[in-house]
Amino acid sequence: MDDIYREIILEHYKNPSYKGELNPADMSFEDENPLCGDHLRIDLRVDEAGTVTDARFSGHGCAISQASADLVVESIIGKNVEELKKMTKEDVLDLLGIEELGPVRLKCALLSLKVLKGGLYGVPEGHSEFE
Amino acid sequence: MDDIYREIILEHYKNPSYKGELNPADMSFEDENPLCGDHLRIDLRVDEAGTVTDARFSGHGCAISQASADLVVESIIGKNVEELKKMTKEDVLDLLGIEELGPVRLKCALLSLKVLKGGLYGVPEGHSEFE
Amino acid sequence: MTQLNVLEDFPILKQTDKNGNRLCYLDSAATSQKPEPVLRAMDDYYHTINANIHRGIYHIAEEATAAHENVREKVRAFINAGAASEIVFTRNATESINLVAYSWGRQTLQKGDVVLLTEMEHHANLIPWQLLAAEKELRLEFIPVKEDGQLDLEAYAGLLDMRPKLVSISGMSNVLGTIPPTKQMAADAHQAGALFLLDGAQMVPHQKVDIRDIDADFFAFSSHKMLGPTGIGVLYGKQALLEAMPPFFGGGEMIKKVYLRSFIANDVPWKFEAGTPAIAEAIGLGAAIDYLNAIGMDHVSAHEENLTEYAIRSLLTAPGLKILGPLNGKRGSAVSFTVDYAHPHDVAQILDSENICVRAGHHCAMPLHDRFAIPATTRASFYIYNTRDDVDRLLTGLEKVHRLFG
Amino acid sequence: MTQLNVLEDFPILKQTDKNGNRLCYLDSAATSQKPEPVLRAMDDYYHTINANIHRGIYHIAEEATAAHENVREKVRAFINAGAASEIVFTRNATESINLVAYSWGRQTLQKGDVVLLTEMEHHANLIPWQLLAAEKELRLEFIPVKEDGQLDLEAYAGLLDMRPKLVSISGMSNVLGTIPPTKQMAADAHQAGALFLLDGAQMVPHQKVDIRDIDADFFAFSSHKMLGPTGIGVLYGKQALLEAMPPFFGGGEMIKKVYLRSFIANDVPWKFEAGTPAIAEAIGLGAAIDYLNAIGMDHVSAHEENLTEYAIRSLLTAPGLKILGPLNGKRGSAVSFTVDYAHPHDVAQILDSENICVRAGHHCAMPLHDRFAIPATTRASFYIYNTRDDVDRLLTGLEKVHRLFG
Ligand SMILES: Cc1ncc(COP(=O)(O)O)c(C=O)c1O
Ligand SMILES: Cc1ncc(COP(=O)(O)O)c(C=O)c1O
Repeated sequence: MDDIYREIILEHYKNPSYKGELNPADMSFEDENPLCGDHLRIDLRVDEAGTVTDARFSGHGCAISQASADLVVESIIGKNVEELKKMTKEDVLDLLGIEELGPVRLKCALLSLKVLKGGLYGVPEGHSEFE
Repeated sequence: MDDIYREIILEHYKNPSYKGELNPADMSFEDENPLCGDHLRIDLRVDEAGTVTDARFSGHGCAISQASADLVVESIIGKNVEELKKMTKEDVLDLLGIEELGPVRLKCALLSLKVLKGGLYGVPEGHSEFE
Repeated sequence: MTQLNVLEDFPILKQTDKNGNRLCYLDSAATSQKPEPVLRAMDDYYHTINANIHRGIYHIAEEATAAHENVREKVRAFINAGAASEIVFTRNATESINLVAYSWGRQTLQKGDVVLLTEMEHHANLIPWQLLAAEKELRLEFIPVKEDGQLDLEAYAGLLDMRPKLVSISGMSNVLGTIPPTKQMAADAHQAGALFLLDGAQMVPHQKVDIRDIDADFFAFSSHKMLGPTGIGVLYGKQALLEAMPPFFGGGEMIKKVYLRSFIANDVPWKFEAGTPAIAEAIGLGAAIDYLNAIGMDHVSAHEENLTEYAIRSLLTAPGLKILGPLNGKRGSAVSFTVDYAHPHDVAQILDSENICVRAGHHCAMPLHDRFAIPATTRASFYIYNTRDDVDRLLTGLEKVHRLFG
Repeated sequence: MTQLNVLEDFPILKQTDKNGNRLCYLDSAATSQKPEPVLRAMDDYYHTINANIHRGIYHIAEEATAAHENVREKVRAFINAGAASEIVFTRNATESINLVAYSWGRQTLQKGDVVLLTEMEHHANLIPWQLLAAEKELRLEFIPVKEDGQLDLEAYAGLLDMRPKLVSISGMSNVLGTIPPTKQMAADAHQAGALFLLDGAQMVPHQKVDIRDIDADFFAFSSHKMLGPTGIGVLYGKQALLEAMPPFFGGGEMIKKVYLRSFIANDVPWKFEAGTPAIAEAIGLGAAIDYLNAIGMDHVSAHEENLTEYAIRSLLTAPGLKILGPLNGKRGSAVSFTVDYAHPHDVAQILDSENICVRAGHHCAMPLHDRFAIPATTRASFYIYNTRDDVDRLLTGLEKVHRLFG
């Protein structure tokens, strides 16, 4: 199972290129993986045509989620927001170069996608809050 | 298991000697076996000294509970009410001539004792009613 | 031939008593026996991948999680629900109905609202509404049961004029064997603005269920009556309803995020599954579904119909015997009866002396017995492992009862 | 020698992965493995006396009923409760606590009442009170956890001045291993006029419990953490309390008498056990208690203390590793830690590649992790089948993590 810690993942985890915040940002989305408390935020700058001109991620998490965030953010710069909505789980796994992943770690890998999609589509249903 | 249907039980079931009601009675107790809906009532006449001068049972139930009621009622006539309180499960099984009985049928056999004791001591706890 | 032959898978049924009589188990409406593949599946689970689920990263925890969630999908397919997320695991059918009463009922129902049940409900589909009615001052109304054991559907039409908020009925009476026209009744309920809860405890084991075709809003059943283990049941609820309902039990798994004084609930179905689930039992339920699917639910029904028809025909030849519920037509395989010379307890006890297991009592349906003005009945109920031989033994046993008490 | 040797009874622990590494199971705080006698007991039950209980007259139903009720007595003796009727079977510890919240809590607690918990509670002993607090406008207050993982007992004394109606705490933290002075805390709670609920999910598997000596009013635990099957748990409640509480689930078994619009509740404990219970699971729990008794709970504790002491000593030699909770003194065998070079998820994943099972995450105690300002920990937890060899393997595994991430 440790073959999932490929060079690419360890590299992007240890030396991320897009970790940081954009201030100001045109769009900021955040979410977490409640399984482990990992928190991820993605800031986007988007031009009038809807193209992502810059992006950064911040927060904390495991190697998989952090590397995934770095790779996803890298991949979306230059794309149109509408394109982002079409991004799939497979796209992210391709970026990571991983073929199989247990269900828990899949959530780590896909946290960046969840943040992005959650932000673009609005909060999913079922988020009732109690206090 | 059908050796519990001894002659004595079949006889007291088919031809009970004390089935009926006392009108008026000095004391009337009733209860049921919720497992089968069997219902038993025992009427007593008691003199000033507290001696049971007459008794009858009514209601419906299986052979065991009916025979038990007939035998129990027979046995208490002439006894003092205080003595009745001391009557035990073993006393009833002795009357029936049964040594072993499954838990469900034991409830049948002891329904008459339960009616008697419940009446003499008041309704046991736990009888909350909802509507 | 509609007769199944599965005895090999049920070694318990080969047990003999001291007189050499094989165990004749006629109490499947209370709980079914379990075939070997179901027991093996649970044993295998404990021997190979036993681990707590959902949060584990190590491989056996992942496998256990996958196996558990895979059963959700099996259940979905088995009753043709729309999505696995509509399948909530509970302890039993009773808990499933209580969950609806506590979560949906307490949120939705208000003083004076009508909940419409039937006179033949199992206590599991009666007491939860009595408890809620006491709390919320609801009105409980009842579709009458006719002398022949069928629901009075004309009365139903009239009762719907009261605009009940919920119609909650059993899909098959565990006493009478009655099978109401659930699809039509659900449509009528919806027409009148009510939700429709179907108690499927006696349906799912015995017939093919297409819950989307019936269009019930909630559906409850137990594993232990359908060849599966004790300790697990199912609540099906339409996705939108489940999502709108408040959580019921609080604890692990049903949350996304927890602070000291507030929390964010998890998505359905996990929102309703607090704490460590009945994992091995889910695996067992999955194996039971596989087993039933391998036979085919159509064959299960055909086998039972054939046997029930034979049983009723045979029983009606016994002296002083009266069957409650429908004598013919589509009906379930629970056959309750009285004999005019002996109490059901005595009947069951004598039958037991012949190693024949029947149930005697009110079968958790006291009001129904009141309705028929009898304190108790004797019930024989059949499943895939029963044969005509079992029916013949029942009849011989009843002759013995007659000899002793008649 | 305080080291037990029971591996023979746990064949799952002999499984090896593709590299020949034996399964090193260090996640017993989540769920324990099950010894053969427990699995055999359930299998035997299904193979010989499987039947629904309580109402059956035939012999296997009587035997099943007796076996089931016999386990109630075993549980009573195991925790030294006063009477078997104080033992209510539930699905798990979570349900046990929810039962108290719904039945006792909704009846008793009123707007403004204080419920006192701790910062280290498992979600199972937190969310039920949050739900109730939302409904009844209660105040939740929390005994702080000190930096060393111990409860702040001075703060407790102060919080009792608020006259809470209930103090509800865990007898052993599933994250920190902390064991609070429950007996003293119960006495203090009573002194202040509060009831005392003890979450025993992590106590009962690991130490001798005398619930009458502790004098808790309610006590909750799960079978699956104490060598027993999933699907069953226990609520202990003092007789008078249980009797005064309203029923919770409605259905079969919990009634004495039922009419269409009202019912008379059964006696305790059955009043709280609606529907078909987890019968086989109760049998399994009984076998687990027999198994633990045969070893002796004193030996169980001694084995674990010895191992935990060794584990903590070993772990503290690992670079960048920090243990949460008490480092010495009486503490439980759950050891949670962080390493400063890797996320718990990655730690667990790498360990899994060595066939070592540890848990990573918040362990259903998010607020506690907030308290220590860390999102997650890695937890190793021990039970009777673990040995020093397991600890050594954990350490070797952590070295690998360090090589990759350090
Ligand atoms: C302290 C504590 N309380 C309660 C629970 C809940 O147990 P269950 O999930 O079996 O209901 C756990 C289990 O993780 C626990 O550790
Ligand atoms: C019609 C019906 N509903 C509900 C139930 C309750 O099932 P359980 O006891 O498994 O919750 C039964 C079982 O007897 C039943 O026959």
